[in-house]
Amino acid sequence: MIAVIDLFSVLLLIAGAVFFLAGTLGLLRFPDVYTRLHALTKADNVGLGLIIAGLALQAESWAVAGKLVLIWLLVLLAGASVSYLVANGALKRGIRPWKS
Amino acid sequence: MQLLFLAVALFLLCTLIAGMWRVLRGPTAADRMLAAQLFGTTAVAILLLLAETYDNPALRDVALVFALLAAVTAVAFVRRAWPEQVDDRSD
Amino acid sequence: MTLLAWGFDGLLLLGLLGLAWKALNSTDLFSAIALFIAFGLLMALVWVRLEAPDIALAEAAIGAGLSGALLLAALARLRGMEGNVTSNTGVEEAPNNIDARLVQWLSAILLLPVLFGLVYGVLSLPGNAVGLSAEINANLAASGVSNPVTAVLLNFRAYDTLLEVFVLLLALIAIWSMGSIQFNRSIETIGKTSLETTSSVLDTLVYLLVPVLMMVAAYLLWVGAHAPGGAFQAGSVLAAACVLLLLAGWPLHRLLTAMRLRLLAVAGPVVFVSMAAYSLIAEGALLQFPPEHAGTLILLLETVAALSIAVTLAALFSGGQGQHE
Amino acid sequence: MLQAVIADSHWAIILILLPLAAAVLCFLYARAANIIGVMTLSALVLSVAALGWQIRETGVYHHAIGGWEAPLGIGLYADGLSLLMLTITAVAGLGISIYATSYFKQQDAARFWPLWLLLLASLNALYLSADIFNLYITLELVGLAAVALAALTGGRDALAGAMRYLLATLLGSLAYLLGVALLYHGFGSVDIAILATQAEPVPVLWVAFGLMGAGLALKMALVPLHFWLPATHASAAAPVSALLSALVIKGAFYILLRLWLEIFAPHSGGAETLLGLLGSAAVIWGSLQALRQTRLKLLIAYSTVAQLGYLFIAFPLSTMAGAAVWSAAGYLALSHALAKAAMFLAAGNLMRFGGHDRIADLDRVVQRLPLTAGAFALAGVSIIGLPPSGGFVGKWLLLEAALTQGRWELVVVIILGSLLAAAYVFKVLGRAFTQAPVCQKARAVPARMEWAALLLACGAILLGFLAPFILPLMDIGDPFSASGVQP
Amino acid sequence: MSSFSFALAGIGLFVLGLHALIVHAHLLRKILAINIMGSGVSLVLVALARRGGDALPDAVPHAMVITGIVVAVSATALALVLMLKLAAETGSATLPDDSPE
Repeated sequence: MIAVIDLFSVLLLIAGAVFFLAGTLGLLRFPDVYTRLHALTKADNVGLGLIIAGLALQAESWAVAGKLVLIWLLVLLAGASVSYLVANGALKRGIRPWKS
Repeated sequence: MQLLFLAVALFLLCTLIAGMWRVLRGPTAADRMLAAQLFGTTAVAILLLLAETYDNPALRDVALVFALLAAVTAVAFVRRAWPEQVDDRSD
Repeated sequence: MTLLAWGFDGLLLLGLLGLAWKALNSTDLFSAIALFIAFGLLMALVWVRLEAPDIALAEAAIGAGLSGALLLAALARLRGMEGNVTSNTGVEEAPNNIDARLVQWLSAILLLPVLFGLVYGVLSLPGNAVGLSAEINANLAASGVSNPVTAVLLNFRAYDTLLEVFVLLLALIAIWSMGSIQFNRSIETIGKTSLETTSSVLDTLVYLLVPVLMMVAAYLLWVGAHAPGGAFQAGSVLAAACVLLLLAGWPLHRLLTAMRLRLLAVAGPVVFVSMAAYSLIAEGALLQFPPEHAGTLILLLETVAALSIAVTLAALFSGGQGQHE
Repeated sequence: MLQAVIADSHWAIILILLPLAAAVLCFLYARAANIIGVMTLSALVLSVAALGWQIRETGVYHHAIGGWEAPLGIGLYADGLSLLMLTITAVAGLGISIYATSYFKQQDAARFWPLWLLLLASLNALYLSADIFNLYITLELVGLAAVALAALTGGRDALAGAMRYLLATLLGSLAYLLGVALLYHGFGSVDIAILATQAEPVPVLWVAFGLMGAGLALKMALVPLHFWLPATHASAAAPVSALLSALVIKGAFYILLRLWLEIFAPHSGGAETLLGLLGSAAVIWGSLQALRQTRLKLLIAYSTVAQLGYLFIAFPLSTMAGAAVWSAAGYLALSHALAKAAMFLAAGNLMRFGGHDRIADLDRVVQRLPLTAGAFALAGVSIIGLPPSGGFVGKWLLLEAALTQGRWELVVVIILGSLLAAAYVFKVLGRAFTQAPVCQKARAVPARMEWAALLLACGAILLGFLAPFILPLMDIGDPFSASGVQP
Repeated sequence: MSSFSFALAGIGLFVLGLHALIVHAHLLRKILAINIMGSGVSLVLVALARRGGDALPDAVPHAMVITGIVVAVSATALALVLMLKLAAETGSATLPDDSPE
């Protein structure tokens, strides 16, 4: 029974790492601010969520798991609002979205 | 299990350093300021993994403060230090 | 396991030195500050690797958070003086004229022996550390707290912290004594009116984030007794909340009249000095806490100090406002 | 009964806590700043006297803060040397404060007093601390307060000078802190007494000494690193220039002297000759530059750089005749503080009256302010080192030690320094005897400002007569031979 | 061994900051250099405490570094305001190099 939880944790962690990789590749490869912003906040947040889920399984008490989820919610909130602010500011400052 | 945590932490650190390249090259100021956002998520993940690896609950508090402060720095950028005119237009 | 840890440290140090080099030698000012903020956050990771979570908290809150906000605000004000600031915004000319090149080479040559001397001095130290950890653990029980760093900061070397709190107060007095910077009024408006109206997203972020920041600050203050945390970290997180409110356009400096702001800023130092004087009379030694209720005294001291630190750091951020004239 | 009260109350702690509390009071109630300030200063002069009496009776004052003994806690320590420096700060500080009460308008006074009282508290804390990390924090407090005071006038030169001074003092503090880090990790403690017993000649000791020496030399503007001092001291307000020259740079010198005597002297390995060389260069270079100046306050600022050099000439002489040479240096520091404060205050009076400090057109001004001219002359006598001034006693003891040890190059430097000092003092005083039309737009100088400058100058002269009382006071707890240097 | 590598990195930061402090004219860069030097010194202070395996963690350097960080932020705030006042007065955020002869 214990091994199954460990197995799940391993899978979640690996998946989280993959999403982080996707986020960073997006950050490096995408052509303009908006797409990079999208890649960064979306991919990384999901990646973080998966890793936190993996860690929560390992957590020894519910309090710790609760704190992990709180951290994730905070990062989501911050990520969402900051990406809107940056995108809004970029549009106002005349950074045109990329066209192929 | 500890080995996996540390391995993923090392991997995330590599993505972090790679992300730094965008901060260096980023044509517009907004790209440079993504660093704070990048750190907000990746560093928080690294800290939580290290907290589990070294069984040190204090690191979770550090991760919590990280997440909050990354947002404050980003808002400081948006509200104050964003240069008026664009340095050079992205294509 | 150790190979991975060794790899982690190596990459961390490489990233740290690389960031520092780029932050100091980047072409334009804005990327220098962005890189410096990244450097501060990476520095917090280094403190985590060196098993110093207290410092990681302080570095994350003060080093990267508040310093970053201070630098960004300063750069904005510098650009606000657009008209007459010569070496201003955009890409500042890389120092490529002759004498700048000469200065660079000269200082590099001069600093090499300094570097080798320092490296030689550090490497000549014996292999195992000779520290005070034994004495600290021996007296930890009598200090009233179980977190050794808080015990050192607020009991064994409380005198350092007393002077420390006065350094912050001195910085505030010094900045207010230089008078408000004439143009900072115009800068505040640029942030709010010309480009963005007070956007509702920012307001919701502030409404949600500020209470969490305040709760985290109270938590850090309470947890400081037995785990990493304490007055400075709690004060700086509280200051981050005030800075966020200032950034969102809340007229904090009008809410707090000059005198109320001064009283808050002075509360920490005053409580510290009066407790020091009282302990001198009652216990016979400066800043001596009776072991049985040292814990509560330290918590009281930390609470008031955190409040003063928060107000002072926030006032340092807004710079120049809040005096009587 | 009075003796009992004086004997066992903690005067040292009052010297630290009182100005801190007064600074907070001035910060809150700016209107009463002048009264609070002068009352605090007079109380401090009395406390220093009581402390002097206490350590003369009961020997060195030691206090373990928080009840924690040395390696863990911080110790306060007051012996003859710290008593000397505390006296300098209190006496010169009182004179400058009386001057400041009528120099500053209400608005500037509200800014001056909290900063000056915090500076005073940090100087007292610096002279009483026995812990090198604690000294770092007091150094930082002194540096930041001095920078804020230097930037008080807000003019273009004052701000540039204050910025240059801030960068220099921060760099100095960081170098000093790195030295503290190396000493702590090399020898396991930050307490000076423990370091004195643990220190042995290993590379980390020399690297730490190099770092701390360079940091402190930068903070006290020893010649190669003096670039920031003249502009800052000249462009600051008159009482602030007096504070900076007379008191602030002596704090850094005190720390270097304390570390040298306690930790570094037995393993110095020839460092004192380097310090002596730098001191001689400071004397010659500072005096020559002072001679070249066309503005009075710049002349006095360069004279500070020169007179500081004299204190460093004591290093090479100390190997043979330890205690005598160090008390000579201490005496020089005391009389220089009073004389230099008087000079800057006199310069402030001249600027207040004539509106400028160009030496060439001072002639119309000097005749109209006899008290100020007298103050400048008396201060000049002490700076040059003519008998019967305090400066003469200090320089004579140094000269005597140099002669007995046959160090002719140092003898030449001491005498040349005095001659050059005479040249630049008479360059200014010469104006008093040339006829010139009366300057029209003169602003009256309050009597209190003139008397404050004159009293300080007379103090510098009076020191010459008080030598037999003050010199033994300096040797309480024999700070100068603690490091095994035979007197 | 890792504690010495961190200490050497601290020394590297110190010298890097010193070089930048000397070379760059813009005051904001000088203030950044001072901050990076401060981080370097703090790194040396804590890293050397962990020599010889993980003995009991020594809390004194940690307390010193926390105090150092607070001093650094106060000094930075003062330096920034002084720089802005100087820039408002002289129009350029660099030190006027003409010493007032």
